[in-house]
Amino acid sequence: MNSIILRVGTRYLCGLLVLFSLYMLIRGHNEPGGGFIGGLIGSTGFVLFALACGTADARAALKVMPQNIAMAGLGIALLAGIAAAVFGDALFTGQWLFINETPEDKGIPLSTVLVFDIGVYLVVFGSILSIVFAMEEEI
Amino acid sequence: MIDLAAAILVFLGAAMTVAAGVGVIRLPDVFTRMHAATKVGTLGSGLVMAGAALHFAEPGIIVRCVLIVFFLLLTAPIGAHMIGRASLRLGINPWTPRQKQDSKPDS
Amino acid sequence: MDTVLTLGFALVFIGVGLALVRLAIGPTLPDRVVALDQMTVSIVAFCGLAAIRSQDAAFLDVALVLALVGFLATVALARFAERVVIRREAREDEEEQTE
Amino acid sequence: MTWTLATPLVLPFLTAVLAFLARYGAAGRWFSVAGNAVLLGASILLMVRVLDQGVIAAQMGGWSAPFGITLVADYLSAVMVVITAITALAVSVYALTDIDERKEHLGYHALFNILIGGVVGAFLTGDLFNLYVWFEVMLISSFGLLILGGNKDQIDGGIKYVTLNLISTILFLSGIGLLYGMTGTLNMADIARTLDTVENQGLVTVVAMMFMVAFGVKAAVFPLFFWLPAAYHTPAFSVSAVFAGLLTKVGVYALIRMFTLVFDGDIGFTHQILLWVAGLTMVTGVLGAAAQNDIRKILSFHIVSQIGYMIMGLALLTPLAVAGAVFYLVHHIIVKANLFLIAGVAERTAGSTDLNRIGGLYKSAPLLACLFFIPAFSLAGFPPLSGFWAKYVLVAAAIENQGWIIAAVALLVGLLTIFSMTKIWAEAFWKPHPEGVDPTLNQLTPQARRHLLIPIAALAAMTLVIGFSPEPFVTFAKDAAAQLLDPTAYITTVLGGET
Amino acid sequence: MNDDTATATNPTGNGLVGLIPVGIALLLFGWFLSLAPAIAEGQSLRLVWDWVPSLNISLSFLVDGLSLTFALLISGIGALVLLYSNTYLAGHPQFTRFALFLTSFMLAMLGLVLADNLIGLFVFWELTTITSYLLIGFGHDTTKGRRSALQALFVTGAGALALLAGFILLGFSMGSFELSVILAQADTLKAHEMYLPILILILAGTFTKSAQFPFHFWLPNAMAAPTPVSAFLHSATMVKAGVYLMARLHPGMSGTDVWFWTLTIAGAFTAVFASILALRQTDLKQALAYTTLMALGTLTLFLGQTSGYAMTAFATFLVVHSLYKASLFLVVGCIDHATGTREADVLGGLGRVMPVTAFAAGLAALSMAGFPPFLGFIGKELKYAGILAIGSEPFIFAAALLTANALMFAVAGIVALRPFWQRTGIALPRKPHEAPWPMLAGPVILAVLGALFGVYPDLLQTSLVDPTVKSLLGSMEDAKELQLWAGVNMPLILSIATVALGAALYLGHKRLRPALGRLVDASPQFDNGWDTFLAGLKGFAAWQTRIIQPGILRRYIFATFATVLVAIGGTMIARQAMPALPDLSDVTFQNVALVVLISAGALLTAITSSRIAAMAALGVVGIGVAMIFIVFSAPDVAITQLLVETLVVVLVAVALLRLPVLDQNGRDRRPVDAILAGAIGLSVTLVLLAVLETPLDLRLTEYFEVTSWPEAFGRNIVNVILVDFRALDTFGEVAVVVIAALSAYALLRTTHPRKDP
Amino acid sequence: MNTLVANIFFAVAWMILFNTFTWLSVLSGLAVGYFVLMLIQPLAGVKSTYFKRVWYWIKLLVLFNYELIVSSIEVLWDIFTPTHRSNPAIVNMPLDVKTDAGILLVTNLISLTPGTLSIDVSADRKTLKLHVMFADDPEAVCRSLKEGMERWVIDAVEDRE
Amino acid sequence: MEALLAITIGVLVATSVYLMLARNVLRFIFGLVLISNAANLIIFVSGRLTSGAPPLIAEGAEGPVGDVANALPQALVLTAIVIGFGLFAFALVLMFRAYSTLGTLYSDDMRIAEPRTEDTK
Ligand code: NA
Ligand code: NA
Repeated sequence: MNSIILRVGTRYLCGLLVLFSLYMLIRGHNEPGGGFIGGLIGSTGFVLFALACGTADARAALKVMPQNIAMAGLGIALLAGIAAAVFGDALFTGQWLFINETPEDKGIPLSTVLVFDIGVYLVVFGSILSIVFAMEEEI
Repeated sequence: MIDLAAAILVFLGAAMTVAAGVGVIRLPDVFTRMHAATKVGTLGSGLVMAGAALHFAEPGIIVRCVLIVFFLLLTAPIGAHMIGRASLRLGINPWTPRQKQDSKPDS
Repeated sequence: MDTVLTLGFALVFIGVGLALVRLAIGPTLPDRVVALDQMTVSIVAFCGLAAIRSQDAAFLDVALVLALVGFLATVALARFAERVVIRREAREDEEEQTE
Repeated sequence: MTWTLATPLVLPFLTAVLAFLARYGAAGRWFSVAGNAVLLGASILLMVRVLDQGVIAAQMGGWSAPFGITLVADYLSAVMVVITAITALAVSVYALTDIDERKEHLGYHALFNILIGGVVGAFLTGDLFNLYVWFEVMLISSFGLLILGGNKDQIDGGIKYVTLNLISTILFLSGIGLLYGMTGTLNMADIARTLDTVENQGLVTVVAMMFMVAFGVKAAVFPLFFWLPAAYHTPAFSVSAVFAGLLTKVGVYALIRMFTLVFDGDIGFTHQILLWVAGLTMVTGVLGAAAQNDIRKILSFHIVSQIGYMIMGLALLTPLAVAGAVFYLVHHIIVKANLFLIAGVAERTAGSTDLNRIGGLYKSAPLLACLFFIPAFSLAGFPPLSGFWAKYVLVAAAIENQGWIIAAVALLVGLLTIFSMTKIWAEAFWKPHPEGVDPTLNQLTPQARRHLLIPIAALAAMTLVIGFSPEPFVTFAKDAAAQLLDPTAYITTVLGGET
Repeated sequence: MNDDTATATNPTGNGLVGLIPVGIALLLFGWFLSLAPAIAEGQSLRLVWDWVPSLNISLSFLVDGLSLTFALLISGIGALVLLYSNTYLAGHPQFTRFALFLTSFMLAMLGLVLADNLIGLFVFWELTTITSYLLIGFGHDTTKGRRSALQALFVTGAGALALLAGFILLGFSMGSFELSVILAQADTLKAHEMYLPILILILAGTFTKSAQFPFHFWLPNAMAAPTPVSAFLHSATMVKAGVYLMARLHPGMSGTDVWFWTLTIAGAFTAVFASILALRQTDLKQALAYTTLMALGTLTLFLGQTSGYAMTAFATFLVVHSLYKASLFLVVGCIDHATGTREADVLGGLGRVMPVTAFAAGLAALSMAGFPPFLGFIGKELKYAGILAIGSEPFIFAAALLTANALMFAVAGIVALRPFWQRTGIALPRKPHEAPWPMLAGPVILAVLGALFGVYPDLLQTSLVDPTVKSLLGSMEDAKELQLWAGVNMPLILSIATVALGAALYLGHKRLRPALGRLVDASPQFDNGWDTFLAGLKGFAAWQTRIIQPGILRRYIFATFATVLVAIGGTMIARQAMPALPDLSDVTFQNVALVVLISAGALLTAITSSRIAAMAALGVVGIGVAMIFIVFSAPDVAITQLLVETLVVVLVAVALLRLPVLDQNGRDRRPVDAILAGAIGLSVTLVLLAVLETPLDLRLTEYFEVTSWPEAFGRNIVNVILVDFRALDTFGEVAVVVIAALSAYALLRTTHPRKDP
Repeated sequence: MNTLVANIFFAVAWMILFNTFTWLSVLSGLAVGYFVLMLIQPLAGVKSTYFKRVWYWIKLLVLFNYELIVSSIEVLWDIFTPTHRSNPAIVNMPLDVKTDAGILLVTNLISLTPGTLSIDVSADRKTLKLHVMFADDPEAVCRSLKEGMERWVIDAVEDRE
Repeated sequence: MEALLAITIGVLVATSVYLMLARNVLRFIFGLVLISNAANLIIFVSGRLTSGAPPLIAEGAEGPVGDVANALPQALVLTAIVIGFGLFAFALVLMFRAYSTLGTLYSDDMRIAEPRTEDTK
């Protein structure tokens, strides 16, 4: 796609979309967002990349095969669920660690739930890209 | 006072949306319709967002509204450019008042 | 404000409805894409109205996402239109025809 | 306790991830074998626990029922998980030779193991929406497995398979929505408890019928089975085997579960319909098989026919009948998967599965003939093989219930089953090969022979074991039926004593 | 034409593989023999092994007179036949299988006759069916061999299924599957409302197995099996399984009108019919096969009765027939083996070359023809005595029996005399030679036994006949004495008439054949009927499959949706689940606008012939649905919906580049589809309206609202549900997404696309 | 770019000093940082364009919004009046702007200004194809765009002294 | 409003069934998208509708204030949308591949897996 305008726009938008997707991912537990939405937005960034600059460039920018990203995401989500076993809890029981916890404020939360959401993000991201890239390469 | 300003902005924005719609219907060819859709529409949404920003008047929300408008301003012209380019390549010539132009239907 | 909101919703719907009419009647592919694009942008306004009415900024997040990715569909469709031409030039015997 | 239930569900996914990430080496396929071996161990552990304690349940995420998702295993679930693991292990060994590297690189092992994960999930979940999710997991991985290879017939069959199954999926999803709208809950035990209080019981029946149709498509009953004969003969043999053995049975399982636990309020209507469905499924399936001339197509239609038997057990809804359905499920999975695996060896040695183009296997490959004979005649219901007991219990249940017509149909269909099993036997095994070649097993490398024949022999041995010593299996099936027909224990266990 | 030609004449046969089965058979025979004295004294032996107690199925075995008689015949003849086949099939590449099948068959047959549990008996019954299928199909290289095997399996298999139903019904009706328990309550059984169905079902099984008219046609075809198999299965043992079962059930079920008439008529008709057909045959084996049918008919005929004469006749003829018929089959095998043919018109003058064979044949044939002092004579006398004891119309049945016996006399001559004495002058395919001793042992021993028992009938009477009659009638007193000379009585006169008629038939059989042929051709052709049946079955199956499974996706989808409609709409009407008229008072302009937008988009998608319009209209629906999510407070869902909608459009836009326009042939209007679609839509609306009438219990949601922040540390309840409360769902869902991607990727990468034009 | 980073750094420092993290503190921090940087400009050797460019950006935004609103009315007029007053044409405009960001900015801004729409940039980046709604005098339109929008963009984003 | 939406869902179902019954499998795909929307709406409506109150807990609060929308159906619909997208993507790729492999989008002409009976005879 030899549109200069689109290519240049993509250069900014792609990064913006990925950044925005991470933002949606992190805040998802408290505000609209989360792994699905984040992953969908993140993938649109690279979809745009692929539409504007071709899949070869998009794949090169991504470095890892999208299928592997997706499958690794599944693995991460699974591990987040299995992690509960270490604490003697049932599968997918959230494990929380609050950094800087004070009586008024819980501080910065780190949790297997967030890890799970990251896994979801990667799955959605990788899956959509593997479909779109493969499809793109067919035409 | 702020509420009134917000209401006016919102109303104008919504009206712009209708105007864009009317433009898309009434204007004679795809290029002119694009003018209406991309710009009048964007302006409309922008005004609504401005109204919302005024209405909430919280920094977080204002930033969000600004971002929305910014994103719209960033993406809408790119989309319009793509449509326009495609129209030209499809062989659609701009409508001119002098000669009546046949629009080719799509596939 | 409530009156304005009610009116605003009505106006946005009218705008979307008009776009829908253009989308239905075409006649060219880019016409329909323009209509869809106009709808997308209208929904951003719609989200703003919803946010004001519900006093909840959560709907602005919808608008935010839409503002950022909505044009992707337009780009894809426009590119489709363009490619149809390129492919037609490349292969005259291909059955791709504009109707 | 919670991990006894969760482990069989988690393992296939772990296996899938590892096998996928290692798909470019030999490790991938061995991950699959090892993972399924461990799965078998875990499922046996689960079975032991269930035999010990009756119904067991675990609340995922630590959220008590009905708020979180509950995993629950009664006898039926446990045995289905064990059989799933057995089939999975057998097929993963068989796949060592059957699946080429190209398919492995495209993720065969991941697709396969996630399919197994979906199947296990469907058997273990006590939550209706979660059941939907596992159905989707199975469905979409089966799509992938079905078309892996991309031959024309795969694509064509795939379209029919995909379209019809999607319709069923949507129907299932809508049904869940409606059921939620009536009961406000998704936990199956909770739904069962709440549904009795719904005022509009006619509406409950309507929704029950929606589920019947949705699961009916999955289970491939009349008149919803079209996708099965259209597609099951097209993929790789490993895939056919696991489809034939497991997939439709998940539909049957879901029907049994829903129509014993949840939809037991209008038996006179729903189960009468099921009985009609059962009879018509048996007959149309077996006649379809009689019209075919390809081993896999014959076997595919027979799946349909035999689903009818299982539905018949559910429809009659007596302890003996439901026990028959459970027994039939177990027997059928082992036998049917094995027959498809054997068809694969037949194709490798004799060159085709088209009966007009092969032959001579009895003479040149007596071992294969013997291994075919056992499941084939078991399927045809000859004693003392497993299929006889399955059919016996069902027919006995029908007769006990004075269901003369359905008993007669079941017996007659048994006869026609003999007809098509012997057709395969006569054409592929007895008849000389039309091209005069001797299709021996020696054409395969020793390694291939090991990979292909060990699972077949193991499954055949199981058929024999069930056949010769059916008592523990029948007792088990009866106990399972008792649990199904009186779900009190199920409901109290799931809801943690709160009723 | 025989398909089982021996490939070698090495008398040592196949070594150990061939001899072990003989040893097994002999051991069993010896054991049964050792039981005989005790049984003869009226004892019985019962062994029980609980097999499937939860289904009341045991492997219980009962050795009484009846079963012991059969067991001795089976194991004794079995030993001889196994010895015989070891030579007959010496060096055959599939001999091991053959020996295995034959031994298995023998064991199954023993199990059948000894079983005291209905289901146990059935298991062995079916085992004989399978093994006989494999044995008949020994000549599997030919279409005929395969056809015969299937025919036998199918006919007996069909009967077996009826039998199974009968057994189950019997077991449930009597409260036990143990035969001894059931038969002890004969009066209850006969008075039971299920007596008739039970009887019909069981007789269906026995008649097919024992090849009674009209199920007889499979037996002559089963002669495709190697001759020892025919000798063993199709004359001495398996075909008698049906007879055995009728005998076994005789104490419990006989004595009713149905029993009497059914068995008597079927038996008599089969006997006459079969013997006429037998005379017509030129293939020795075929001729014997039809005489076997005649014997089975006769045995059935007797079992219809309840008199002591009839029972004695049954027991005696059972043994007689087994001895001479097995012997004769083996003789035919020897002839075949030696000359390469079994054609009666070709064979002749073999007596000098094959003296021992001729000797055995002669003895057996004389017994078969019913000459004194052979056992056959006694058997025949008893038969006439038995028939005359029939309660009604004895003379009709006596006449039938006379005809059958006379024909049998003639056939005995044709089979056993002519090949040895009368030369035909036609060259034989092979230079004949005497058979080796292992092949002669069987026919000679069996034939000699026939003579021996004739001379010493007491031996048979005390050891087998009396105990058998006791099993049938409950006491030995009713048994009639076996004697060569009972004075001049009606049976003797009938015997003389038999010989005279038989001799006449023998002398005139060549002239009779064409007439018989015409007669037979004019009667229904059951063997052709089989072909017609099979073709009909296949045709019907193909027809129904074409209708149900036409391979056209649209019909499948239509049928599926039609089922959906019937299931939803039909049930709504049948179960009166209709909703009340909905309350639309709270509807606002905004709501209506949304609904109109979505509906318009949907309709546009459905009717447009422009794929781009369709795609854009889909986008409209997606946007409209997203607006619903916005209006009704679901921002997460709305965002997801919009994102997915965008990706849908992107994917379709990519895919469409390679796809053709929607309708090359203009729009297709489909009113029927539209009606179906509309009806389904209406049903869904109605169901949904009805559901919305029921109050919604919100306790799950309330729990989530209360715990979301305090326990799950999240303020977006939807997200907390997704990643915590119902994380397992989400996990499954992401697995779906991964797999969808892998599948789509695989689909795009494995296939070899159509070459560009 | 370094100056921008420095400015942000000052803003953050400002906020840490006040230990407040409101939007007001961000804005004030940025403003204070800007002035501080401008004051210490000779010391740090900061390029002077940064300070100018901030003003160009502000000018760009203001002028653009003015253009947007004013010419919107023109289009709206055409939409709602029964006859189409417009005289559209495709116009080729030579491009002076060089950088990617500049091209994007110019084309986007031109597009957002009602009455003109960027259709395409030629492969050599020298020509911009425009659709102009009121193209009674294409030359005049080009000229006004070049002197207006393009000039402002060049000033704002490109280092050209 | 629930009732009105029920009618809309009926329209969606009807149009999608009509589309799915078409000869061209591409229409099936369109129908699939529509009917997925319908199913999602069924779940959504079954959880009843609440306007203008998303299920979010304000900062500082322990739970949502006032009546907020039913969160559970939203989570289910979100799940269903993503699953639906996966299914749609696969189905689309399948039809795409079908055209390049079988050379047609007309299901009546797709007779490879189940050839006409006269072809097999
Ligand atoms: Na209930
Ligand atoms: Na219940």
